[in-house]
Formats: sequence, structure tokens, C-alpha cells
Amino acid sequence: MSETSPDTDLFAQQRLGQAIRIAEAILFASTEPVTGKMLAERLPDDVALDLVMERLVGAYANRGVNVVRVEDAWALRTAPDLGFLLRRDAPQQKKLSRAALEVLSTIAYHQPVTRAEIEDVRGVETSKGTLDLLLESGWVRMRGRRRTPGRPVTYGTTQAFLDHFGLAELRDLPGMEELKGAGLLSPRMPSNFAVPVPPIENDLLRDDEDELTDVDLEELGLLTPRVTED
Amino acid sequence: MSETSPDTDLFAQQRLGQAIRIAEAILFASTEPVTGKMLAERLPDDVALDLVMERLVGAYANRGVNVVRVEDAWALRTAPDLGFLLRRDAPQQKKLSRAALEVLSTIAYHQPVTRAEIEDVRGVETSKGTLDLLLESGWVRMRGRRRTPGRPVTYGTTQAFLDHFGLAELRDLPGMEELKGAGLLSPRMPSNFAVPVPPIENDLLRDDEDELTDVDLEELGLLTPRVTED
Amino acid sequence: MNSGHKDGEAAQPVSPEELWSDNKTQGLSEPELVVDVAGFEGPLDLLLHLARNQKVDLSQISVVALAEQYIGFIDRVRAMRLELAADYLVMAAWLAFLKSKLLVPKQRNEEGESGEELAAVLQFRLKRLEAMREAAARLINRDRLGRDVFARGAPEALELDRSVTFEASLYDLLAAYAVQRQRQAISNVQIAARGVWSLQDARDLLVRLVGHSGDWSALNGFLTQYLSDPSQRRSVLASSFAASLELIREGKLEVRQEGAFAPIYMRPGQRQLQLQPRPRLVGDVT
Repeated sequence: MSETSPDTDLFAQQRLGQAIRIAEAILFASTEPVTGKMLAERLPDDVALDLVMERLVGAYANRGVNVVRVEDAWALRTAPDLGFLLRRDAPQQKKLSRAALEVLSTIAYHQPVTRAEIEDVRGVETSKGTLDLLLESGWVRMRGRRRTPGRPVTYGTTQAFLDHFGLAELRDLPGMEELKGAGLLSPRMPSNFAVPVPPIENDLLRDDEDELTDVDLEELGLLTPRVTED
Repeated sequence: MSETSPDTDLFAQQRLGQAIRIAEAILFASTEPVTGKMLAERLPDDVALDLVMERLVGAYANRGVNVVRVEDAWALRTAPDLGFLLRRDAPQQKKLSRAALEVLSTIAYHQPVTRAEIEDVRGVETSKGTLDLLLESGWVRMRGRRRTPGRPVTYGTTQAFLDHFGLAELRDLPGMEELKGAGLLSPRMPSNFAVPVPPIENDLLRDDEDELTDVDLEELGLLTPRVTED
Repeated sequence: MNSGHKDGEAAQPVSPEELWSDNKTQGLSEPELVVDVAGFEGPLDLLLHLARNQKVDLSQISVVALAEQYIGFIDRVRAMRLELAADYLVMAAWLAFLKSKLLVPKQRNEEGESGEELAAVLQFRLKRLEAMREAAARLINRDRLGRDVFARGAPEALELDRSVTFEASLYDLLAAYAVQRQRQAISNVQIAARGVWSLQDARDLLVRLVGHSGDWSALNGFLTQYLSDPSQRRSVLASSFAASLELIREGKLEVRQEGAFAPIYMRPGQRQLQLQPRPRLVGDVT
């Protein structure tokens, strides 16, 4: 490092500058996210992709167009705050039905997930056509098969899904961490899920009983939940 | 002009900056060059279009993409020196035709399968061109010859097929129930309807299959007769 | 510039009801829902709605009251002689069972899950469904490509990955396969109208009901009460009894009866009770 002359420094700077230009041109030319691998193949060998992308992201940070990451790929997208100006030219998008949207979010948050598991979460059969529609939209894909009897197909989301909703990765799904922490993404009830022990339910009053008021319950020490053993 | 205070100056700067961002996003998202008139309509009223475009052209002057003027309109174009990145002959990625997809899927599910059998499943004749195309794609291969009169060639899929469609193994192809569940197959199929399950060891020749020999390949016109080796 | 200020609209939270505005197309894609019970997406959705009316915190709801509200709702709908999707009735039967378990103190010799545990499972499922609802709403309100954020309008072909010249997705492939196989299969299949319950229907319902409880349950009563109109009770009873025998033979169900004409108790057997991807039940309950 110490022997780096100002000349080679300048040369390296030029190489980096040219690499940034190339990456920029490739991203501009493409509507779809371009993988880091594809970009790297096009850049001069001695330039680190990470550095190039860091510079490029920085250069576009406050512009009308931003460089965004989608998984292991990169794309140029207009800045979200300018959407209202561009929307009028955009073709109307098909709206997802409520059922389809619910299936989509269940797949996104629970993936890899089988159809039976989706139905368990929603408590209703997935209508024919809903999964079909999501598969066709390109947001949902068949991922593989679960290694259980019957080998059911598992579903997951695609890169196009992440791209559409502006997510760099699945971890960025809104509320993902909290939901996981609360055990709400598990197929079965987690063991640490509090089993509510109803102290004495108001509904359980016999004919010969009067309703207890909160004050009564407090006096009797019944407001703190406790396990009753008959 | 002389009375401009530093405050209004800053404000004007911000207005100009925002106008540049807007122009940039519009040029980026537009499918064709955008006229000055159209741009002016979208920009804040008190900002001069000329100034905005001058700045924008300047900002992109040395980048991988330039802002160019096309008559009275503006567009973003790849920098001329980076033209090598762009495809000249532009043969777009070929989409497989519906017929080709049907033949491909029939081969995938029913392999090893002869041409006559494919036709039996599909109910229509398969053109030679379709099979050739699939062989060319690298997703279909000739597996061997069936030990029946006429010794018809059997077709199967390749590793490249599995790779492209994201399948770990052939058995990951969804079965009948899964196809129904995804809405791809009507739930009301005749009771004698079945979707074959590909074997686990698919690479092995079946009992009724013979290996393809060089002579076979020659007969099929796939091997140019006897190139002498040096 | 001063017109079309829609960005504020996207930012503020939208209630789920407003979100799914085009329910008209839903009718087409979901022809199999017999009765759209006031726009609910299945029994769990209806339960969630009822629970929401009870309390803000789902862990504080009274499950007994919830069960009563649900059963009351179903009874009213049935009184109006509307057909209900089987799912709603299965849930009514199960809730009636759960309620009875919660009201009667636990018997000493009773095995398996208590009413409280079953209630907790129900609460978990309600919470989970609600979480997915909220997640869907948050998802759909993000800045979305093609609506708030845009891609390059005039893309250019790149000299990238020349090796792949053919394009097709797994979905294309499967759709092509299904379409042609379907075309070839005999297309006019007559579905006979059913006046009675088939064994398969009864079997599916038993699997779902017993699977719900995981414990000794006397389900017959609830089964006949909620799953049929009076004229069908015999058929339901006969079919479900026959179906239970079949399930026992397969080791998927166990039954117990204290004496003649006493309630028949059922619970899942050693083999996993699993619903195969099932044929639709809708339309069976008439």
C-alpha cells in the first residue's frame, strides 16, 4: 500500500469511475433487477462490486431515481415521493381480491408453506383460482415439496414480489420480527403461547348466583389469573 | 433580483433541486422521449425548464447514461462509449410456444416417452420442429430406444431442465392433487384420470429401453457421419 | 402540479373493507362459496369479527360468549333457510362441543386437552389470522412498483447471459400440462344431486371435527344438530357411523361407548388423522 504512487492511485480511481458508469448503464437498460453476479461479469476484474454499488447507491440517494437492492440484485426505481407525478401515465393495476391478498400475505410470512397450512391459518379452503392467480402474477411460486407423507408442494414468494413491494429481502416484510417473536408465524400453537386460564367467566354463572363486580373480584383476589383445581 | 435575500435564495435552490428530480424521474419512467412542453407542465410553475434541463444534462454528462435532446424532446440514453453493453442483433429471449410447452410438460411427466405416446397424450400430432426446438433448448434429450417394433426413440428431460425450472428432482413436479389444489386442474376430472409420478432414479434406463448408440444417432441425422479423429 | 395529489391517500391506513374494492371479480374466481355470509371469508373470519366486537385484546375475549354468538348467528341464518357452506356448520358443531366442555368441570378420568386448552388454540388461531390480515394491509400500503415507484420505461436489450435463449416459467409449464390433459379428458361429467350424505362427505367431516379436538369427544349430537336439517339426520348419522368404522379400521380413529345408546366418544387414532387434499364439500348440506 505504501508504494502506491499518485499515478496508480489516479489510475485506480479511473477504473472505479468507469466501473460505476458500466454498472449504471446496465441498470438503466433493464427494467428487472440485475443480479450482482451479472454485474460483476461486466465490470473490470480488479474492481470490487461492493464498492461500485456502494458508490452508485450513494450517488443516487437523493435523486429522482434511486438504486435499490432486491435480494442479490439491483434495480433503478423512481423515488417513492415522486410517484404522484408519474402515476397518471401508469396503466391501472388489477386489484387483488381480499382472499387473494390474504393468501399472498400468508405465503409471504409463513413460507415455505403448504396449501393445507395456508388453509389452517385462514380457516377456510383456498378457492380454486386464487393460488392460480397468484402463481400467474409471478409473485408466488412453487418452491418444492415438504418431506412429509403425501409430499405436499410448498409455496413461497418470488423476487418479483419483493421488487413490487419494495423489499430488499424477506426479513424486511413489515412486522416480521414482532410476529415471529409473538409466535404468530408458527403453524402450531407454540408451547410458550400463554394458555389463558379464565378466572371465573361471567358466562359461567349458575341460576343461583349473582354476578360479581370487579370490586368483588379484587377483594377475593380473583383478578389475578390462577389455576383452579377441582 | 437585487433584493433576493439568502433565505429566498435557499428556497429557490430547493425548488430547482426538486424540479430536477422530477424531470429526471419522468425521463426515466417514460417509454419515449418527453417533449419540453410535457416536462414544463409537470414542473413547478416558477422554475424555468431551460435551467432544469441544463443542470440535468450537466449532471449526466460524464455518467454511464446521458440526457440527450431529440428534436424538441428529451431522453435518457446509454453513453455512446458503453454501447458494447447493448445487444446489437437483439434476438430477444425466445418464449416457448404453447405447443412446445405442452410437449415439454408431457415429456417431463410421462418420460421416458416416445413421440407416438406424446401424441397419444396430447391428442394432436407433434411437429418435428417442436421436438427439435426442445432438443435445441437443452431441456429435452433422447434417452434411448424402446424395445418395441420400430424401436422408437424415447425422450426425457435433462438436468438443465431441472435447473431452469427450479426443481431439485423430477419428483418435485406437482402431482394431480397439487395441480387441482393450485387451481390448474379442474377438481372434477374423470375417475380414471391420473398424472404419472416420475421415478426417483430417472437417469437409469428402463427395462424396456435400449441405450442410444452412435449408429442410432447417425440414423437420426444427429451425428454427422464419421468425422475422422486426429 | 396542483392537481392529482394522491400521495396522501396512499399514506394513510386504509381499512380492510375499503381495500378489496373489487369484490365483483371475486364472484367469478370463487364460484364455490355457497353462501357469502355477509361477506365473511369462512368461519374463522366470522369468529374474528365477533371477537373483535367483544374486546380489543383477543386474549381477553370470553370464548364461551364467542361460541354462543357464533352459534346464535348460524342459527339465525339457518332459520332464514339460507344454505350455508359446510365449513360454517363444522365450526358451529365444534364450538357447541367446546362450550359444553368449558361449562362442565373437567372429569377426573378425562384424558387429553381440556376445554381451556382448546379455547387457547382457538384464540391463537384468531390472533394469527388477525396478524395476517394486518400484515396484508401493511403490505398493500407500501410504495408499490407500477403505482408509486416506477421502473425504466424504455429498457434496452443487454448483452447479458447469452446462454439462455429460451424462456418459460414453471407456472407456464404446469399450466400447459394441465390445460392439455384436461382438454383430452372426457369433459362432461355428470354430478348427481345428492339427497343423502355420502360416506366420503361424512368421513371428511369427521376427520375435520375430531382433528380439531384431538381428544375424546362426543360429537354425534353436535354433528346431527348442526350439520343437517331434520330430514337428513338419519342419513348423517348412518353415514358418519359407517365412516367412523372405516376410519377405525385404518387406525385413524378410536371410539368409546359406555353403554347402549350412550354417547359415542371419538378421538384421533395412532395414525395421523390427515385431511387429504379434499374434494369440495360445498353443496352437500342442503
